[in-house]
Amino acid sequence: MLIIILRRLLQAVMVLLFVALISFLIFRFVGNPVESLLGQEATVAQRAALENALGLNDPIYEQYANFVWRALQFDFGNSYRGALPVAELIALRLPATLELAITSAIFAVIFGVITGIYTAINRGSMMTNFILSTSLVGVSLPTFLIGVLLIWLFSVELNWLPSFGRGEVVDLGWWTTGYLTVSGLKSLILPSITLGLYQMTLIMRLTRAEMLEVLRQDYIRLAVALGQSKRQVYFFHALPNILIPVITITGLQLGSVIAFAIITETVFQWPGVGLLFINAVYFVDIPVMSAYLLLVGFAFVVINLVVDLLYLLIDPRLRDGQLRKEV
Amino acid sequence: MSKTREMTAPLLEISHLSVMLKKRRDRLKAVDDLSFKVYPGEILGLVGESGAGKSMTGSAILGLIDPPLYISSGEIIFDGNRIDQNASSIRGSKISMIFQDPLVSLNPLRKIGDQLVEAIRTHINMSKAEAFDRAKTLLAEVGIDPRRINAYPHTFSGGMRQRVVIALALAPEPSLIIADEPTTALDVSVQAQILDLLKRLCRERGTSIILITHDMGVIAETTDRVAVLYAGRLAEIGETASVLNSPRHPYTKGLVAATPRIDADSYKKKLFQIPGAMPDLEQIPQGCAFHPRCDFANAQCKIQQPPLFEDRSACWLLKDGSEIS
Amino acid sequence: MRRFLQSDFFYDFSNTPVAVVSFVVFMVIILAAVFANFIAPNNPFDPASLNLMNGFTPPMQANEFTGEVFLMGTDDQGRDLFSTILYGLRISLFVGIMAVMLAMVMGVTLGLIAGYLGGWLDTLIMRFADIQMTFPSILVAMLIYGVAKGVLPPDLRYEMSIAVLIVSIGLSEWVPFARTVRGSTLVEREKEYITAAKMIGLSKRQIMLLHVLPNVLSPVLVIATITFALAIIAEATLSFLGVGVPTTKPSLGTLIRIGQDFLFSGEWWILLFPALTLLALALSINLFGDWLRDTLNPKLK
Amino acid sequence: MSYVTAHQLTRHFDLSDPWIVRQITGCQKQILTAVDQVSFSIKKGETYALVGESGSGKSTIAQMVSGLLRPSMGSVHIDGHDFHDGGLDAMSLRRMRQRVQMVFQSPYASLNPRWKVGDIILEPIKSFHLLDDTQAQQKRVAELLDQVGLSARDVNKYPHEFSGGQRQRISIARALASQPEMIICDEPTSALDVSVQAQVLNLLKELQREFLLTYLFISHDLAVISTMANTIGVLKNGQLVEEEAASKLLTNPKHDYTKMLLSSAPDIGSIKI
Repeated sequence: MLIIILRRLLQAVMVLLFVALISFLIFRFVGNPVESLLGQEATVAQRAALENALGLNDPIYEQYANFVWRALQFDFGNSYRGALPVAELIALRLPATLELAITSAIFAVIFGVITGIYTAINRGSMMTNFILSTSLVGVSLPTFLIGVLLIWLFSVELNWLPSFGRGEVVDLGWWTTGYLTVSGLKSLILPSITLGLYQMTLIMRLTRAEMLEVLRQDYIRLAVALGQSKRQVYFFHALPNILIPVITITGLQLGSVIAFAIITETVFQWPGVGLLFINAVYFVDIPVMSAYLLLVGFAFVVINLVVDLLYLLIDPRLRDGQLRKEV
Repeated sequence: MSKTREMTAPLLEISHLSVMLKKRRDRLKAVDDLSFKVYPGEILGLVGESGAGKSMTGSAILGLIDPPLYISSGEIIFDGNRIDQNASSIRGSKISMIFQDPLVSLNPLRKIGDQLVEAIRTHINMSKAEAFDRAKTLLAEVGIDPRRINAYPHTFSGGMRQRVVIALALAPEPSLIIADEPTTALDVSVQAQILDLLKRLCRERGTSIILITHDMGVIAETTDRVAVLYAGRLAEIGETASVLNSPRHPYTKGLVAATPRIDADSYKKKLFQIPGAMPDLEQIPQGCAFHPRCDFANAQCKIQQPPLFEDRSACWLLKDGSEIS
Repeated sequence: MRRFLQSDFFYDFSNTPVAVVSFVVFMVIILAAVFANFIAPNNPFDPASLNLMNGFTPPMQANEFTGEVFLMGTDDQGRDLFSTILYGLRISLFVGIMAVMLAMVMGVTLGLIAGYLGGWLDTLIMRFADIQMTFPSILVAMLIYGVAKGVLPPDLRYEMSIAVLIVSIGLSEWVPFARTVRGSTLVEREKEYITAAKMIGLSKRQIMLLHVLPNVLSPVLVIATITFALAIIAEATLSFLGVGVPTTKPSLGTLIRIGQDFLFSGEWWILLFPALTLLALALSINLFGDWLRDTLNPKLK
Repeated sequence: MSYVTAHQLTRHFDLSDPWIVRQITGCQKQILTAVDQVSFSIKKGETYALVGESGSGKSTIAQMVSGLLRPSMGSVHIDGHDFHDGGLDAMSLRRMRQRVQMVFQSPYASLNPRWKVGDIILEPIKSFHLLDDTQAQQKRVAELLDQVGLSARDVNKYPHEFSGGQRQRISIARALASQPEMIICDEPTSALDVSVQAQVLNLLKELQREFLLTYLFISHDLAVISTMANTIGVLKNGQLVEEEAASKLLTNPKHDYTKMLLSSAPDIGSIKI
């Protein structure tokens, strides 16, 4: 068991280093740090001096090590625009994105898992067919379009909910939250649904597929042959077995919700890191792009690690380190 | 022995059972007008080649037939009650089942004790603690150390897992167990142990067993009576020794002769072989399904499906009480 | 052909109304895009044919200045929406098809290599895929797009924008192909016909191309269909975010972006018609892909 | 002089964790010895059978004899040559490949489902450059199909159009196409039904007589082996525990394990009247 945890940790570090490498390569070779700091009119001598000062003439692996070291201290350099430290920019906007992501992830997981199990158990019923075809419409509509349509309906036509921004937020010093005010909560509803809908359909389809797969297994057939009730079959036998894939996809979706927030934040003018990133892409603001990449990578690695550890709790075969050989 | 058996009432009686398969444009007969009885305390073998309909018959008894398969006609009577319409009341409690592959017959995420307790309490009203004790007794009975009751399935070998599956099948105290190829996935040495266990349970508990297999050797060594299926139809049924030693149906005869025997100089001889192969469901010929492969087939065989003669063999050659040679 | 009409595949198809309808809708959209120059009343990419006076004409109503009538109305610059949608479809479909081709060729090749050769090459490819998988494709596409913008000289950025878009989407979607192909390859590799091929001395390359490849392709078809829908949506999304195709040659996404600006002021048609077209396209592909997957994978029945 | 000589054949498999994980956790290397110093020899035109339960190493031996798996220790010589003898040039290696062919267990997995039967059988002929003329190739394929009891008209069909037994025949025809001297039969009938199994076993016997083929026959089924083998080797956990002429081994087994196998094998001949 210890071996497995160690192996996972090792993998996590490797992944982060790899993401850091890409992020570094973008930072170092796509952007031009000197030009961004000095502007176009600088002299050759000024440039050379700054190149030396920034360590741009050092061996590449040393620069990479430096980059990682600075990243570990949350130093991602300055934004090309406005020359603010990137870390500060991100810290300012992270709460907005995280609150949006968490709200929509909870929404997506709860509804996704419930409808997934429901549609697997009640195959062929009217309700199932309705949910399944609606979900296909959901998958076929781009996120931004859902957002626009929701705004049109609930903000413009019905005027129930705000169409942009976070509403009033409470400043807790290191964190700003919209959970504590009515307008903040109201502002969360439309963006969360927009962001969560696509994830919800994915979670639903996966839960359904897994449930159907498990229900085909011999131990389920045996349980049925032994006369066990539907309730016993679903909850005693099937549910634990779909937990692993469902947790995996949920974890992955949680991560991608953060990144998907780019679109939702643009539609709703939500002041989060996604909006920061999209502006960085417009203006080729490389330090922001590379820092954002690292941030998302870090979120994924952490989530994956938690998912892996959850596996160990659920599956006794993994605890004994056996599954690897069987597969 | 056969005389006394005829006197007692059968535990299970299947009459004119047909199972159809709905396949795109067609309706195919997977099991065709099958009738046989199972008496208390006996092991009945269902033998046949793959696709002969033997597993499907087992599933039909338990009411485990799902679309695109469906029972189109016939009756299944268990202990005096018709169960082909509603099997769920007896499913598991009076009749239980053992599947082929023990590696996938147990829920990998549940302790075997929990699975046993769940199976026991489904049919017998008792407290968790009582059920737990009973689970231990069952494990001991199938030859597993009861101290391993809290182990997970993956810590057992294939043969041991099949013992756990048998304990699960025994949990509700059934009077009939349907064992579908219970040893096919196991090594021969383990197979012999499992078959011995099944025989012992049948003898000691008086449980009837329907043993579904493709292996004539297993039939010879385990069963009291045997039913030979061909293309979804009953070819021959009778006491195992009688069927194997003096088969009355040309198919059974061929099957017995084609089965390799452990014999010091059999490598010098050629095996008897039946030409061709069993037809797919789409291509079952008119008349006797076996006639294209049969050396004795006559005009009638090609037109009319033979009934069961002398409660033994479905072959036109037996119509006049004559023997095949 | 007769054999195809009698096959189970065709039987299933013709007996599934959803599959037939979605296929027909998809074909109509494709044909409309291909023959846009014959169907469209005017060419929206030609600035000479535009009349700013026609701007904001509602559908099926005469313009108050020029008296012209447009089936789906016009946008802010007076472009006929129906024509613009047809021409926009062309761009969307072209980008989608090219991106899927790129993703497919790349994914199948890498998946086959990883699965058959195994070893460190497999580890390298699949680790990379794992890492990329953790980033949603739209983010990967944006990153590639951003990088390309940074690398390309400014005067090329505009001309290359469609190529950049194709590469961005293509590179962001190769992983599902690679994973599936690798998975099937691992299964096929252990099958005995591969051993038989080794026994007669075929090279690894021959075995991979002649024996493994034909047997791993059928799931690729399903993924390609679904990816096609994803790619079209990705293109629309990127264009909507303003990083896709230029507004002078609007794709469906660009049109929706333009439409969004006028939605709240009452010009609903500029958004609605492109959005409906996009929905019809993506939905028909997804429905067809769904059916295809169920049919090719009998286990799910 | 024996046609095949296996000398002290041994194969290890490394099941350990990666090096770095072993360093951190302090675990030892885990080596599985699948085959442990197995020696045997087969005379030309005879059948040598290896019997054993799952995990006994019989398939690993088959792979080493076929030249697809390199032995960790020991050697296999076929007609005096060794696949893994570095001195072999490409020509001799090709010639060796051609001599040894294989018939497999699964009638489903052993034929490429996307290839026509004619192409499947033609492939070895092309690969070994046995015939270059298209017409001669067609004739040869037809002849091979006829030899295994199929029709020459079947060349344009796909494997899924055949039954399990017919597919095994196609597999045998493919093996014969190389004009081999030896065929390794790896459980060739264990996926077949009894009546079809008899056909395939008989076919293998006929072909052996006709072409003086040498067989290495792998099976878990003593009854099948007893109808095929001149000599039987009994494998247990990678070791050869007993080896004897078939007639002696089946009537008078020496090793306890052989006795146990014989007594547990289900045998239709065991029925008492």
